[in-house]
Amino acid sequence: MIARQQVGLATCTLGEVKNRADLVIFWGCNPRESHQRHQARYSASVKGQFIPEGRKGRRIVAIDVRPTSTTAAADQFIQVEPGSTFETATLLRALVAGKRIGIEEDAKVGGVPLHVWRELAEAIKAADYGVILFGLGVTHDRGHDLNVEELGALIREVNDYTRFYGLPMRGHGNVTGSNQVMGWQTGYPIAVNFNRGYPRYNPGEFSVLGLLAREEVDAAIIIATDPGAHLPGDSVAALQAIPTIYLEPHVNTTTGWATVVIPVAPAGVAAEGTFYRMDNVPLRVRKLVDSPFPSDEEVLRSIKETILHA
Amino acid sequence: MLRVTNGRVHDPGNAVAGEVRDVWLDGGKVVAEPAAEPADVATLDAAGCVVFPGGVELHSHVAGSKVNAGRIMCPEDHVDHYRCRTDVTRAGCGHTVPTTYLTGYEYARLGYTTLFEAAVPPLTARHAHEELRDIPILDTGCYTVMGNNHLVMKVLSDPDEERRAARLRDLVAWLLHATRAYAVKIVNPGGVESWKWHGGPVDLDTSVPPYGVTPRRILTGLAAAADELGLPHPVHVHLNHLGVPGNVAVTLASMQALAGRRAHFTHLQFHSYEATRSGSYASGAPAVAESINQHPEFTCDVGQLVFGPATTMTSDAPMEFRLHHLHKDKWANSDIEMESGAGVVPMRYSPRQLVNAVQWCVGLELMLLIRDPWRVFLTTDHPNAGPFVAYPMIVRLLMDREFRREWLEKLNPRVRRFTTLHELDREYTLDEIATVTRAGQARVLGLADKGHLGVGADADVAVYREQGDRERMFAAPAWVVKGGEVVVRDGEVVAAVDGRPLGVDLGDPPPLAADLAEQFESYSSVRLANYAVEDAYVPDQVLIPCAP
Amino acid sequence: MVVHEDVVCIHCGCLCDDLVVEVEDDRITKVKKACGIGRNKFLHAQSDTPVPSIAGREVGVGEAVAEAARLLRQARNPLVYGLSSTTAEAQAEAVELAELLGGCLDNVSSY
Amino acid sequence: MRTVTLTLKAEPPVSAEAEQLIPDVVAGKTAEEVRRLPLLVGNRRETVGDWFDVVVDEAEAAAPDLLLRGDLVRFKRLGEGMSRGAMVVEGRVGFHAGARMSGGSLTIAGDAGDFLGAHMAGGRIIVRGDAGHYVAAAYRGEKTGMKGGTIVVTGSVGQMVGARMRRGLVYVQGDAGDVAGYNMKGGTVVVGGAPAARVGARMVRGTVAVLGGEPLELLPTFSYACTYAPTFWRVVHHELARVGHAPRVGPGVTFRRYCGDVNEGGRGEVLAAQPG
Repeated sequence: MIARQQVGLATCTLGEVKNRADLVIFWGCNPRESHQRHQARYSASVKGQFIPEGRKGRRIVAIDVRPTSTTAAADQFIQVEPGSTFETATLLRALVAGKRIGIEEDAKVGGVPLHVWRELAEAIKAADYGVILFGLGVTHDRGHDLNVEELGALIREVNDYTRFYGLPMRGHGNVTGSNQVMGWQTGYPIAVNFNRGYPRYNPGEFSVLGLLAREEVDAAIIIATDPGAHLPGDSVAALQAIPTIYLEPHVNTTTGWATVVIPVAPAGVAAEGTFYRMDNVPLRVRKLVDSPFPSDEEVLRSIKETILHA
Repeated sequence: MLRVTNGRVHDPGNAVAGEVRDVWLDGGKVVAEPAAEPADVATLDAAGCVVFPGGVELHSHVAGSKVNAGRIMCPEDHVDHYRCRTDVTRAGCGHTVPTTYLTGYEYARLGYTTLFEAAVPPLTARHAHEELRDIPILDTGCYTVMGNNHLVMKVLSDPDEERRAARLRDLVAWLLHATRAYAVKIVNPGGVESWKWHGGPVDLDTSVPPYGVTPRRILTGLAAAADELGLPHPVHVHLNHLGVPGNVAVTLASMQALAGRRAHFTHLQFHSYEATRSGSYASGAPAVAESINQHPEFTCDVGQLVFGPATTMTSDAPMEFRLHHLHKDKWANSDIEMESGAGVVPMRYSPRQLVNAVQWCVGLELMLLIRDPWRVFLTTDHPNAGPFVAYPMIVRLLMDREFRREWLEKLNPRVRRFTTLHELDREYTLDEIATVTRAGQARVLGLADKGHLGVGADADVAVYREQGDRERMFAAPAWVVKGGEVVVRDGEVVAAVDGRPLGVDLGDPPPLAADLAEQFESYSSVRLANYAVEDAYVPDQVLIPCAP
Repeated sequence: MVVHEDVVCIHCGCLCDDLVVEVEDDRITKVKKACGIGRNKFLHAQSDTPVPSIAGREVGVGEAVAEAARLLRQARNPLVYGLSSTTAEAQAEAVELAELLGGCLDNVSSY
Repeated sequence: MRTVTLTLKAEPPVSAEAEQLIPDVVAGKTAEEVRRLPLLVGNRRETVGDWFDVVVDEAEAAAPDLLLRGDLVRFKRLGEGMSRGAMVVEGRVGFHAGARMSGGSLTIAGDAGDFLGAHMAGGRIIVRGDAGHYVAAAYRGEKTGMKGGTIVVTGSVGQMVGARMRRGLVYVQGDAGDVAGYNMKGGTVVVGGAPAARVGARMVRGTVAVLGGEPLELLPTFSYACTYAPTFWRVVHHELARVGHAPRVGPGVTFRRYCGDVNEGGRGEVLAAQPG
């Protein structure tokens, strides 16, 4: 998210991956575990309009710090050292553009011999339509958003030779939607502060980890996310020290300690609305059954109205 | 009931040119003057003011995936441009890409009450409607991009002319209905698909993979389909080679190809460049204006350049990639499967830059050389050529040739060699301004109830205090009335009513043809059943009738 | 029994939209085509429901909402956070709530 | 010489924004006027007097125009945008201290938070302690960070010191975190100790001088160029000596020079001081 504010991101929808991608690089992600139908629907075995052979029509490369079922199923597995995403992407940029580099031919980058990266750079340029699908192994590696910024720069520069795109492997249901909605209503996808009555933005300053670490907030309302599963322990401890309101359809560790627990109808099961896919394609999720409880939308509106009329 | 009294009314649609008369509003409509003074009447005393119909914006980028990509990509655009929450308004920020709420307030504060988002790919149409719903005050609609759509190109590849036309008509109706859109948009026909194949820019007769159809066939086919369906608005065309010196050739050739059909050519400024011998920019405005003058079936909007920051965003992905190479700054791109693409690149236009100075002149030349104000409209292709908040300044440029001269002095002096603006003396009248900012747009959009103040028109009115400085005059209306309610007073939003979504009444269009449905199910990443936008996204959509 | 076709899965960012979900007596009984995690998500969607509570004391939803409003209004810098598994419509409400409160707003993609 | 002295009464429960507390604003004001200045504490509009004891008195010539006392770690934007005068904080400060500053001097006797001197255009900041991430950096989305002035941090700094800076001088006497000099367009960052990984990443122009010696964790897009004793270092040394923080490495020292980042044109340099 932050990275695209510096270099932007060249991307495409998943159907383009399916129909056109002849080179797919899974970088720091393991869709076979975390996004189980991704490869079959969009990115590997699926038959596309211009990749009629499906899996055989694509070259699949996996870059990761450890072997996984995704790396095992790839045509090539490049096992890198943790903390080397930035170096690797930097090197690939130079190799793709044919720039002079400052290391010897027998050197390793990210624990991988230079010639392997040279071959990958050539494969990237030779592809007709390549994509990098990147996951937490990139965004949570040393460097965080700078890794994405550097990958973004690589992707951009490869477009001087061929079509080449990057897609983040976004996790939970509608996290993409939260970026979109915040984007059109506040101008910023994350980390917004309204203390002055208008939106201000500064990740690190106004994002959840920093706010909790510095004890800058004195109450919290958490919606449709389990902080126990997402946040580090000291952040959870900081939440436990302040009044915390929790909207959640299921019992979990957080419902055990939150100051106020409000059960809600699960979205896409007992409440309808819009979800955004990882490639920003919006789809309508449905109400299949009734719930005894209101939806998140209804609860939030009630809270808002209670405050407005107080 | 509301009475706007004592104002000089400029209602070109009803041939009212500055006469002092009352305008009566009731039930969201303009009504005839009641026989007896009604008991419950509120009065706006517009003495010393001009009374216009509410403004109509027919080409702007305000909602949807690429606009939001622009917002998210450019926090630096928002930092110094913000509005706090008030009792009646939401907070917001952004200059060239404001948030949805701020977009609505800022348009309303200029006297606009109707707004169209100009380019929506079907796959992300829900997103566009979600944002349009969050644009307050204005009635809104959007256009569906079709010029690189696989189903469209597949149908057009049919050698049987009659079958091709019939199938395309059905497909266009189905796509418009599925996306709940208002009009057919064509963006760089064939050029976006070509880019996905590493192809270069396409000319009118370039065969575009994978279906081998030409931009000519895409243009003429879709224009005919729009005509035959009787859509209220004709095809809305962004031509090939946007922004490239020498593109006047493809512009004129495309007009030739469409001659005899209704067509709207958008942001024509970007398509009216001659090439100098060194390959740089010179004005092609006289030739393009002449072509528009000769073809009463054509309309256009100008896409006037505004000096300062802009954010370019279009479905014309290859054009954005080219722009990105000018500065090597941020670039966002999104190829959209089977349909389209999108690109976003931030820009800054400078009067000292010869190219920008030429572009600035070309826009004004078009506005001044096209004789019929009913067929040329004021736009900035917001935010591509600049933000819409510059409209009052552009109005002054059109109405005040001294002001134009002052500005010409500030430009790169070499611009005189490449443009004719300094030779043009025409000054727009208030009536002509009312035409190029609302009446003409409403007419070409087929919105019978918009852009005029006759009985039965929507009660959308903008009242401006007469001032010699037309920029100040149009920057802060005394009142803006939307649907009979005062929403702006002295340039500030005082009530944020909800606008209504606008669509076209296609009845129940035939389902997607079996072969196209099969193609869709095979190659789209979503099921056909989940493709069409549901009613929930366009609550109480106002459907404008078609006249096939 | 009602069979819902082409249902959009809510589990991960893939939003697979070809699920078949069978519902009997307002209970989801069968989920086809989903991955293992997605299927579980639907099958367990209606179980393990928490009760509305304030400081561990069971209350009605209305009372919980009132207490939530009171706590948030009192705060000098309340945080609105999460939003990963809910609808855009709910997310929009959360944005307005943060704006109204003059607090902070963040989602799970900031780290 | 008049000095406005503010002494913190109690730490606010959430962070406060104190961009009003600069010599430009308080100069010439009475104590009562200073007390009435607005202070945003979380979402509440309060006043300086709610949180500080305010004294305005005549002081010796060397005294600052504005003196703040107490642990101000919860106060953001101290010294932001100041253009003149001398401001001293006796204690820690929060984020954005001295950001967008264009003149005068800001002295912090304590640690500083992130974005110290971000977008700074002129003047001088001395921190007797550590500073956080993004010292002298650009805010999100912006192309250019610090454009002028001098920043000295006697302790260590976090990541991204000097990120996207164009002109000016930053001297960190201790160590620097990852990506020091990130995407610099010009100016100088001096690291007295050792920088962590990726020093100079995406540098376009400018200099990162490392006094703590090698080895450096350089990116593959940096190449060794030469070993030399640059005159430029004499100028930097002289300037740092002038503000009372002469580096222990002398003005005539030799450096190994590495050029990069070749992905951005390769006109930046990372210098590593040689022992002896």
